[in-house]
Amino acid sequence: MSGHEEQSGTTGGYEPKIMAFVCNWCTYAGADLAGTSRMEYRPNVRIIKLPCTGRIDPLFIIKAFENGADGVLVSGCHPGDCHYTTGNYHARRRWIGFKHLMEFTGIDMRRLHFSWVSASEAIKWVDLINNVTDEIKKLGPFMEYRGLKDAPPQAAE
Amino acid sequence: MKIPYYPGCTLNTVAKGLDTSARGAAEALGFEMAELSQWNCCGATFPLSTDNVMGLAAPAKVLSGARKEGDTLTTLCSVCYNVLKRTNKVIKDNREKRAVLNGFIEEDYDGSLNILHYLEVLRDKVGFAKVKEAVKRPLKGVKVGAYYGCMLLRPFEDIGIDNAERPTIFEDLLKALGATPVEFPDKIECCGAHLAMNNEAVVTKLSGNVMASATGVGAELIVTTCPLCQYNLEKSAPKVSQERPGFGAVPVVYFTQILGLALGQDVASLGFDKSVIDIMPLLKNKEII
Amino acid sequence: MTDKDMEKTLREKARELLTSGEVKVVIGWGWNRARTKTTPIFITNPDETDRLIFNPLCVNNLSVYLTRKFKDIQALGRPAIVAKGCDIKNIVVLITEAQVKRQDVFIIGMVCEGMVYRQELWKGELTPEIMPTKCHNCDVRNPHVADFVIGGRSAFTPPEAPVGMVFEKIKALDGQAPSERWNFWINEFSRCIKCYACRQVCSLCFCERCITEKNMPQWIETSAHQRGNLSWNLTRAMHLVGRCTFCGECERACPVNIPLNLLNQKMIGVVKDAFDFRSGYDEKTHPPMIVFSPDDKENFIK
Amino acid sequence: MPRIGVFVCQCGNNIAATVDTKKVAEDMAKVPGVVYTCDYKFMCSSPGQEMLKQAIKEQRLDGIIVSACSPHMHEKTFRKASEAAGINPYRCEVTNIREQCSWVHHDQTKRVGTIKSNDLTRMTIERLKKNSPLTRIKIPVKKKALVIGGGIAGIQAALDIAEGGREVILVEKEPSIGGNMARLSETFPTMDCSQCILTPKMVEAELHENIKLYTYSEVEKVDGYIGNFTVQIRRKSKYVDEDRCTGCGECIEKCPFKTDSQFELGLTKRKVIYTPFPQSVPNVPVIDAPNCPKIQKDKCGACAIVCGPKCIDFKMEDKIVTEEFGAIVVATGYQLMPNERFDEYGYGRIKDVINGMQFERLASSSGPTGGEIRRPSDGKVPKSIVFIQCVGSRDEKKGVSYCSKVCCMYTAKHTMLYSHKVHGGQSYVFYMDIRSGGKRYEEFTRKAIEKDNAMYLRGRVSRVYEKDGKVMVQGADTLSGTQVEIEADMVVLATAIVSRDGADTLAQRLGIGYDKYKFYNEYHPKLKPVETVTAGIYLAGTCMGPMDIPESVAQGSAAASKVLALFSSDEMAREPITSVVNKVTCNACWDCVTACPYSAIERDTIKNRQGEVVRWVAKVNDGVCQGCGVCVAACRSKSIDLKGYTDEQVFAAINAF
Repeated sequence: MSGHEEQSGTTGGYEPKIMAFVCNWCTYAGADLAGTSRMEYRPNVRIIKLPCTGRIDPLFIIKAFENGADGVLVSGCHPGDCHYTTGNYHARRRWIGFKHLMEFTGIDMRRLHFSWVSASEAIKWVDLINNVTDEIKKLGPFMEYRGLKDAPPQAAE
Repeated sequence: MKIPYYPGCTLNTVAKGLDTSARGAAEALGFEMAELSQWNCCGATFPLSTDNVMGLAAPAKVLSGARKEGDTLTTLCSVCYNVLKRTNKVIKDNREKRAVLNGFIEEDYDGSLNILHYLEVLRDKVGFAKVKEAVKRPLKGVKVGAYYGCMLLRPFEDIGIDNAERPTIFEDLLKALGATPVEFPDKIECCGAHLAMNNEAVVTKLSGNVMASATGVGAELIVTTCPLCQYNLEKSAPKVSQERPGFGAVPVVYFTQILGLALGQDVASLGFDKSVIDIMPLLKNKEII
Repeated sequence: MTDKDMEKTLREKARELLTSGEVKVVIGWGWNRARTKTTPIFITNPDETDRLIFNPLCVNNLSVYLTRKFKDIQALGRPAIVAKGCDIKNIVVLITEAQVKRQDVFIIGMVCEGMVYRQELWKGELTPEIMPTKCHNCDVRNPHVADFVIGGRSAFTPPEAPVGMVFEKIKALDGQAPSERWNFWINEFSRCIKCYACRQVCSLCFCERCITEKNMPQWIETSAHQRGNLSWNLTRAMHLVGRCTFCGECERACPVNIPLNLLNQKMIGVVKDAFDFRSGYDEKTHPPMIVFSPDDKENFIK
Repeated sequence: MPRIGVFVCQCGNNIAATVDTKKVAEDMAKVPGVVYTCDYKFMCSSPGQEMLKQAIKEQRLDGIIVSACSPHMHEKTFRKASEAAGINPYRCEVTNIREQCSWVHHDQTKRVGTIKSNDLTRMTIERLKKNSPLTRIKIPVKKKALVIGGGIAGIQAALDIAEGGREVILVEKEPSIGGNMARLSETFPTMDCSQCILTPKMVEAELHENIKLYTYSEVEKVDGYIGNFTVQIRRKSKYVDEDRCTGCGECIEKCPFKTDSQFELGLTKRKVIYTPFPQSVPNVPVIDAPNCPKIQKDKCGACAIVCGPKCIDFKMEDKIVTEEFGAIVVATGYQLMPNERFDEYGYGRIKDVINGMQFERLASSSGPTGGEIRRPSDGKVPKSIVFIQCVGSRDEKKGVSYCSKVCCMYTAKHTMLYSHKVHGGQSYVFYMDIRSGGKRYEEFTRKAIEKDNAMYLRGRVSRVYEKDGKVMVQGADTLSGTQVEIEADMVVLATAIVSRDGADTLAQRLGIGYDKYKFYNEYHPKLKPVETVTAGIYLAGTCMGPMDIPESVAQGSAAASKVLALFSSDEMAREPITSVVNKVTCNACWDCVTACPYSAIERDTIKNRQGEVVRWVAKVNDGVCQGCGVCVAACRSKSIDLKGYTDEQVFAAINAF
């Protein structure tokens, strides 16, 4: 059982579960900087560190939703700043495709966020997490997706 | 071959010679200048401010009309050519302005016309070699200054008729007609253009530079594609003669006029009579007529 | 040229190719036993080429038989494939993705004026009403890559803005609220029985091992519940982004009529708008999802 | 079942103030596979590390989780400690509960921090269960360097590497090393003569026991990776045996045929058998085969007759040599933009319009005029001369958008040289801005204006044309707001510096990046200015963009120091975070090959026992792979995976969410 429900229990209200896929060199370091600068932000995000946004398979995002994420955030180095020179350009291409696909499928785009956060942009990271958390909090749990697991398949027409 | 043709206002009035001689030459070369069934003034200047879409409405109207009559459009006047070609490029490349213009003129034009100057038609569609074959009255021994002016060449990324700094299309035609083109430095300089309206002194100076530059290297005749250039040069000639000792004015005619001449057309039909400086003595002297 | 004439030329060409040994097998269409439907046939004997046919019922995209999924066919030797322009687009992608070498396949291109998916509507005359969306917008009725073309030149030019049911439905969906689209798709996907017919019929689903068969880790849940159905269909759509040519075979093969064309055509539009790329026309250009431009435009990455 | 130990760090009060570390340790003990947990004040301290080592031994742990600060801080520390205690360092993972939990949530209740720490630690535990032991990649290093380009940057790099005791092969395309600098007259701002400072370096390079010169040679093919490059070099036929030639010059003397000299930029002629300039290194002539009647039509042969040591061989052919290197320095330099693109300036049409490099030759005492400024058309000394700056530079429409950086300085130098050599002459300079940033540079340009009477006109030139033996220059003087026309005897264009023809081809051979102007890209413009994205390949000089001599030399030395650092050990160790291909399921679609930013993936074959190719598969070159994982996400059949960040690891972490 995940800690989120417990967390909700203490604060009284609903607390969303947010998963973040970030690159090691920019966004992860930016999030570290927020820490060393003792900034404060919402505690709802769980980070998975990857070497580069180019490593992020769209399936990760689908899998996160399947595991009960109410929102997913993907973040890496700004275009031109990739540690691996072009990994984020590859990522951006995939995201352009994937974002349209998710949108067309009817996923509420307020639940899926993409951003560039550099190693120095701690403030941007903090604002991003706060805004995303607040937005998803308003939306409530992603019941549409969570509900899919238990629904039986319909008979073929 | 039938090419939709936009004459423009000037060619209907003071520059009638440019129009008639071009049509005659076309006929002799085996193609037809099919005047658009309906047309209006091109606006005569391409707006200098980039957000002046209103200034593009008149040429856009011409273009949308022309598209209904074919996929190419030819014109003779350098100014018309400049305005139409640049407007067409705006419509083609700028989706926003295209929408505004189409909304205003109530058409649905996409910029797909190919705008050709008459010189381009001769070079690319007819071919100078074929022009050469058709010459009946070679302009042997006539030293001609080919005066391009600015509208035919610039801005070069929009117009692209030839190398803007070192064009040769005009000279190539003259060679085909048997004439001897002379290279003069001011051949792509401005004649003073619309300043003729309010600052004649500038026009006298600039047109004087052009003519003096041409005659300085031995030109006996100046040819132009542009009614405004032709007007400014001829008009300035007497004053230039006064101001510059040793300057002798030479005739200034349209390229289509000497094209018609070379192709053997009736001299009386070419409109030389409209010129201020008579070309006849030169032609007689060179035993062309 | 009538279908009969084309058939005649096709049979002659096939015989010539097989007799000379230039190819070892001709992949084409033939009649089923009842002569009500067409079916893929594989001719290896020059005397049997008369079994080859061509008419508006030859809907199958035979390019799938060039892939590694059909090792037994690959084992026969150099193939000639009878292909319509739309099928050739898939062959072009296969060449780009190094699954087929251009010189290793002989393409017999068939000029095509449209196909009929539901043979019950076929009364011997091809009318626009019975043609699928892809045929109405086809710009490859004259085969664009072929070693030998059969048929008189088609004068058809596709409309500037695409027309047809698929495009109308995409437009309608685009205009809906996300929740409406979600309900629409969940309802459609709920019928999915994970039979993978869409994958089997698709020549671009040529993977040696499909991701759905990978179980360490098991990315896609194999049981046919709604969550697994969604991830399967999304993953397949994502894998086809920038590659799908809208041949329509997946939707035609789907036993439960999931409108996969909507999904794939939507993404074709996205790729066209975002990267100015159309799949299946140029074997030299890499599919857009594995390359990039530093100038790629988006407005959602904050 | 794994035996995992979880160590929760209090970090003094840094973590403990917001996270109940004791509770985290207790909770984690309940996770399957975890056999030992504890919390401690400072895990990174010596006692903390000892505790960890001891627990590994006592509890027979096979995996370690340290929930503490960011892995960027102490991942290395804990991995090292784990290794010391006998478990694979990649079986140790760090959970970040300080920077990304306690420090950013101190406004929350301790319960929230504890819950988040629990979640994060549990995700790491699940991930760790899927961690395979990995071994660092060791790559042997071949301690020999290749320097491509024998200009000043390449010479400097070669000399520094050689001085460091390592072997170098210096490859130069032309018959002599020296590059563009050999053409220059004097150099700004000190005005010492270019030849005088360059020639000793050229000779030193020739004589150095660690340097081998391959002049008249080009790089044909590059394979391999850092420490282990295999390079094919084409040694073009000189038709002269280099080893036996004494450099007496008799052959040049006797050769009856002449052709335009490339070194003198067409300002004079040279013989068909030639050295580019008198101080050439090596001082061995080459035969210009296309222009040699003996080679073309078997007529003449005078050179061979007079050659004492008989070292001329008209049948000599190009040789391809293959050499192995550990590192490569690319210093291929620049060229000037073809002036013919600027018709308004009349270059190529008007004889007395020349470019800056041609002026260098006119001003050079070893040049075609012996250092006298004489104009090409009739040899007259120009009484008035116009210099036009930014010809092609800072001109997005017709040229390049960048600034060529050295032209302001050399034009000022030209005006000085002119005023010293032509007394009473007047020089004019049309400029856009005078850019003279650099040590003693501003003083230098001021001197040209104030002492040497150069007339600087801020504005562009619209047209250059000939009139009565003069070169007329029309332009604008924007400071006085007037149009000016200058009757000049000669015009010098400060033409833009551009990349060399073929720069892109070489870059593709080397697998390094270049910009839209085909200048080579450094790894990082500030912090890695001489490295490229391809490990083991370094850059120096103007192949990266316009720069002056001191910068080129500094870069040559910088690249050399990188090479020497690499050569300082026999092997280099690398993190084993590289991709690996599942050969059974690979489709050979080569999407990964296309997507890889490092060209680290190759096309490989699987053969049967008869040696026939059964199928093609992708193969990752561990030496080149940098571990970004772009290929993994690109692979549809999931046939490629990234060690250290495998699908299984990520999947496990997501599932534990």
